Amino acid sequence: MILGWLIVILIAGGLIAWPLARLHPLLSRLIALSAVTLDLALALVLATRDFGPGSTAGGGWREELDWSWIPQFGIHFHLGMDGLSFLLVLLTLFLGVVAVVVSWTEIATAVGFYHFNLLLILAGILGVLLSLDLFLFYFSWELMLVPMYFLISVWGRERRTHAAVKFFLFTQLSGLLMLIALLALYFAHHQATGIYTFEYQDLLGTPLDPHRAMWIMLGFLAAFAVKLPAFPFHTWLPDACAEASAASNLVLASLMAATAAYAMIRFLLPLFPEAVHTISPLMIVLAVIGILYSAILAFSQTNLMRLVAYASIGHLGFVLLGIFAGNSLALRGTVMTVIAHGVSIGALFLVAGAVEKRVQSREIDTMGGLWDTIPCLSGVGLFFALAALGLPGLGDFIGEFLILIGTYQAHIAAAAVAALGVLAATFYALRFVQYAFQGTNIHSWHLPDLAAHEGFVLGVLIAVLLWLGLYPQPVLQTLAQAASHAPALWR
Amino acid sequence: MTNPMEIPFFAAGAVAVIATLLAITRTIAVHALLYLIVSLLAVAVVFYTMGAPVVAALEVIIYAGAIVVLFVFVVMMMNLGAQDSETERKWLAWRAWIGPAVLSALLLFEVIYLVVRAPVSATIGSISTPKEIGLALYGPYLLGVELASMLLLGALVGACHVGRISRSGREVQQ
Amino acid sequence: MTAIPMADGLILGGILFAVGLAGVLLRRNLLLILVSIEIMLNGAGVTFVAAGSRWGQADGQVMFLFILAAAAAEVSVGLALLLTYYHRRQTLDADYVNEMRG
Amino acid sequence: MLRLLWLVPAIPLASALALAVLRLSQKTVAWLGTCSITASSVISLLVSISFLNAPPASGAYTQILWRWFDVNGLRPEIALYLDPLSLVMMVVVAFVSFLIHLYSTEFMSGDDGYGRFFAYMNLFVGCMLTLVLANNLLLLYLGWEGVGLCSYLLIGFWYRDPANGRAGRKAFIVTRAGDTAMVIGLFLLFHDLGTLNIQDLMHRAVLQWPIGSSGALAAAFLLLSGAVGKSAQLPLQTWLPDAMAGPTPVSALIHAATMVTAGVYLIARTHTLYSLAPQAQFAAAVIGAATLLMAGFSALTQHDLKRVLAYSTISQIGYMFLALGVGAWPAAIFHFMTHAFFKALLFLGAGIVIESLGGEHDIFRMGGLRQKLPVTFWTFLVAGCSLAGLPLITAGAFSKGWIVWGAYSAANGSAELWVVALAGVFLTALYTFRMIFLVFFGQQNSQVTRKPGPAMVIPCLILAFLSIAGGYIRTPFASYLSTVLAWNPGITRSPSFGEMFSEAIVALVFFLGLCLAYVFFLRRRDYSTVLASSPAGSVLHRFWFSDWGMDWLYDHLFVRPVVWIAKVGKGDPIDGFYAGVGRLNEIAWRGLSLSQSGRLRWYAAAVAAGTIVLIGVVIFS
Repeated sequence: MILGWLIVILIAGGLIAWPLARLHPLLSRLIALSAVTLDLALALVLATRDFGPGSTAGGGWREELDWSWIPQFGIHFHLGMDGLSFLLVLLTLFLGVVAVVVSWTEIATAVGFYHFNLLLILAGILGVLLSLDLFLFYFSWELMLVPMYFLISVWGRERRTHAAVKFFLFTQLSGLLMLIALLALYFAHHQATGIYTFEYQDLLGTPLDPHRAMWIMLGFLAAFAVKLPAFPFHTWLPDACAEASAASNLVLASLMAATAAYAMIRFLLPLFPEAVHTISPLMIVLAVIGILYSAILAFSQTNLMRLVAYASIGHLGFVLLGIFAGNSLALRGTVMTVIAHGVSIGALFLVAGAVEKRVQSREIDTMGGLWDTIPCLSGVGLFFALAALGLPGLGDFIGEFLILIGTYQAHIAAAAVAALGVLAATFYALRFVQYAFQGTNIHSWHLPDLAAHEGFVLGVLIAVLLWLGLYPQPVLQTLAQAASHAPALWR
Repeated sequence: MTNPMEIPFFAAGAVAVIATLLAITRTIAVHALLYLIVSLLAVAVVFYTMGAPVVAALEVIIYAGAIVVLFVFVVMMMNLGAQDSETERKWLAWRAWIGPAVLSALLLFEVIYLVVRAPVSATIGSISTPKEIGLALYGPYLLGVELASMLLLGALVGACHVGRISRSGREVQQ
Repeated sequence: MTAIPMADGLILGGILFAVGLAGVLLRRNLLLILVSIEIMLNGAGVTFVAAGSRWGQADGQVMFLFILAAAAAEVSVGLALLLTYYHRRQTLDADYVNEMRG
Repeated sequence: MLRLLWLVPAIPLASALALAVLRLSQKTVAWLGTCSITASSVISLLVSISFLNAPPASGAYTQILWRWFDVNGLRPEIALYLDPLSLVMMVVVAFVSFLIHLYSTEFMSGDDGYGRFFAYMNLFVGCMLTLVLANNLLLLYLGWEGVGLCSYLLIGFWYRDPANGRAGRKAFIVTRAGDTAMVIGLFLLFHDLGTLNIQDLMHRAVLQWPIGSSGALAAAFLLLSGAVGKSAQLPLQTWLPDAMAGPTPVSALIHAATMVTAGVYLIARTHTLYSLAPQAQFAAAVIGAATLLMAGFSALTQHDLKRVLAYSTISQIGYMFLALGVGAWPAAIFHFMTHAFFKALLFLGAGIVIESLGGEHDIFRMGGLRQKLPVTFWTFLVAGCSLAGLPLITAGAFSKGWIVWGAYSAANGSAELWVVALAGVFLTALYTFRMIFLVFFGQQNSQVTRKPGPAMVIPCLILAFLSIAGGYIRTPFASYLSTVLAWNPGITRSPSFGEMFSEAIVALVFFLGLCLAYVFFLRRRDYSTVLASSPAGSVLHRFWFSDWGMDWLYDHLFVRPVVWIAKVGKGDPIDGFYAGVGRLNEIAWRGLSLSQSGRLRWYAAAVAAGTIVLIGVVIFS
């Protein structure tokens, strides 16, 4: 039941926040903030109840909710939570709070509609993370799409329409491929058993001949790879990030990627193990190319948001590598990377946004020497750049290390080349620091340093990254609980 | 030539075709309308010869009567003069004929080919009484009648609406 | 009692339709385009009546009645539009109307 | 007492955090920054004493702080491991750090990044101690990357000059290139041996890998790459001379005494692995020998005082690698210790010289500073003699003589390596005294504007004492270290001469170098100019001056292609495909919109034509 509440609170909060902005924008912000915070509190309650030290390490869904929705087609409103989805739900709500707080000063127009969209996206993400019914999953997947389109196209910069349409076309087209694949699976299951159902657990065992399984898997993979985004379907992300506001970039790059990675782990790997095994060499090659490619492109970007976007694609290349490495160490590293990437890349977007707010530009050549005038923000920027380049002791390192060490077990060459990607990350991370913060203050900027709410949010993000880097065991422990649903994956 | 209706049919048909051809080639609108009336009347005769007296009557009353009168009214309202017929003449240059003629000829060829290819020896001429028509209209075709009435109502409202805007538009122009 | 070959009736309808079509394509005067459309409808009507008469059924004539209704509606709205257009532009040139160009 | 071990790295780390977060006055910063290191070095001394008095039964003490993570058999801990080797490293690192921090309180005074400087420095010390004390390779890697980071931050400390930033990035990226190989080595070790705990690894390696097996070789070579990068050995040495862009205490601490010797420590720590991979060990010896010569020649041609010292550092670490490579393990660690003393002192002295001349780096514009800066002169001279190896007195002579002897007599030693080591001694004496003569003798060329205060002089004096006295503990040092790191004598060969003979030759070569330096750089300066301007001489001079053209090579081989690719790829070539799809759609759209002419009769004709075609299809098909 509490799972239902998680989603309902967000949607209700959005619906209330929208009209209230007419009275006063602050009301809208407060409602949105309290809705997300309440959700986060609920999730933390779950943490102590289901995943705390007292809880048993046994399997099963820790929370479950199953209502009949459209029984004629075998569609249920079926939510369930295990360790994997719990971690990502927590990440989503945490970053959701961050996004609302950061928007406090950044968003000044159409405040109510903004928060409505933001909360609706969060609800969609929770839906994706919790669905155990593939129709509900698809529904939530598409639910994220339209509000995101608005976030880009209404609150974006100059070329926002182009970016928003590009985003929409990529994700919508790939989503349609997934719909076709989903229906194919649905009918294949009916053919085999005579039952029409979208139920995850039932579809798991659907017998498919290899050829058909491959095509269906490719349909799902298309949607997930575009949303992740994986090389070579990544080009919408830099364009979108270059135009959208920092908070939407946080949602776009950190959380949408999390849903895609989650969907691959939850659905793609268990549903089509053979097909995934067949295609994994190709995906590993793509992942490795993507890691190096995006690192080099990030190095050449002059737009701060684009630079971070390419950095994000690089990290997601590691995620892809971990998913298809076919090794449980790598898979755990993947989840770790998804979380740490969400925090560190999200924070880099926030830093870029904070810089942009001060110098009124995203172009790197308008900056330089900012350390003279905004040392705190610069130091924070340095910290997150270091996290992005995989410095040991911070969250990203643990994830990438686990992925690489896991990949090494099966694909030595891939691990070695991908390790070069960690080196390549140094190029752009240091360039980011150099050109934005160091050097001479040629523009003679005199700017206000971090405001209290910015400092607080970024400080919390720093603490989280340090915690993930120095004591990731609780996360990995919680993840271990997910093992029971697809034991072959996590062994 | 045993059939008494065959001669009137062909005669009326010929008249209809010739009148129609003349109607579409006139440069003066009123002349065109006059030929159109001739054509319609000839078609009415054709209907009669085919054993459809009711339809023939309606053709005369509604087509040649009501509709063409509408046209005439409009032509009157527009005050077309010699200048207009001059431009019409220019528009009807020989080059303008080619495309329509070819297309129509092709269409006609196809129609005739279709009709001739299947040697139908059947003939026509069975008379349908008004009663039969009425029974059909208010029996199986009731829905169609209702739809037609809706269509006419819609046309009425639409014509009124468009006409009103035209008046206000003219007022604005003045 | 009467026996006109079926084919002749159909051909007559066809001729009328084709001539009407030629008119539609040929004329630039909107009024005469409307006239030509009436001719085409007539051609269709002839065909219907001929077919209905062939089978001795009333249906062909019923169809003609519907055509009649459609023609009446079309003419009334068409002429109203034509008048509006004429008042706006002071011309009936169909080629002058290209506001729907893509 | 041993239980306090965790405080040794923890105190500097905590104070780094405090310095980074809090806004403090310069005085507080100096107190906090120095006291933390003082506390850390005092605790390290206490821990050492208790360790020496009552060594644990196993010969090592492990303190597990917490389990880092635990997945599928990969269970690294945050744990410290104290044995004689790490004890030596810890004490030297902590103590030298303390002296240099003390020096920095005065050296950096007035700089507007004072707090930042001490935060970075403390962070460095914390990371270095973590590196040294780590009980598993992953934690060691954490410290390893942490010191690399601090090196980057401190080289680019004066961030307003982009050149400093460039030097910092170069250092970080070049060392990280080595680290990448090292991390792959970690993957390999975990994959083959199933753990990352260093001691377990060594046990399992011995059990699992026969000598010369491919696994051991690959692992040893990969770790060696990491060590080569960090310790600025051939072919990754190019970053260290540029790293001199940082403040001088940084050069003293990071780029002379501690961080750059991390590679030596790594190899010593995993020496078991290298004895399983003799080829890799021999490669280390060759790399060391080649580096010590190349860097020695380069040092001979530099104008910048700090660059001379940088090349000298590379060269001396080359000695340590040579010692590691031939199996003279304790000699390498001993040389690390003496080198930490005298090289730190040389840098501190250089810092005083440069500061007192108002930022002048060029040794040819110095001269005659003997009278103006007497204390600095004497301490610098002591350190220089120690570096060059003045026999019998200085610590450097003891350690270097030991290595030279090892190059001949230890397991992998040979007469060739011995000759190379001797040539190195000659070069070292030559460039050291060239520097000393040019800076402190001759006429005075520039004005002394600032005299060093006590906080700068006292560390110099202490280090000068250690540069002399450090050498006399060689025998107890060797016997103490032998429990974990024993000299690996050549078994098969019987040496044709003894250790005393080797030491005598070293002394002879030293004096030869000294005399030549005296002739060329003090007595008859014109000889050296003539030599340098002769055709062959000028080519060699330019070649050596530019570090044997390695920078040029790397620039053309790696940097430019990558930058070029990045520039070409900026617009994302993959996006070109999607843009092409979009363009195609646009063309189609334009084509179709042409048909939408807005002409009524055109549409009618199209409908008619369509009808005709359709009917035609139906009829004629």
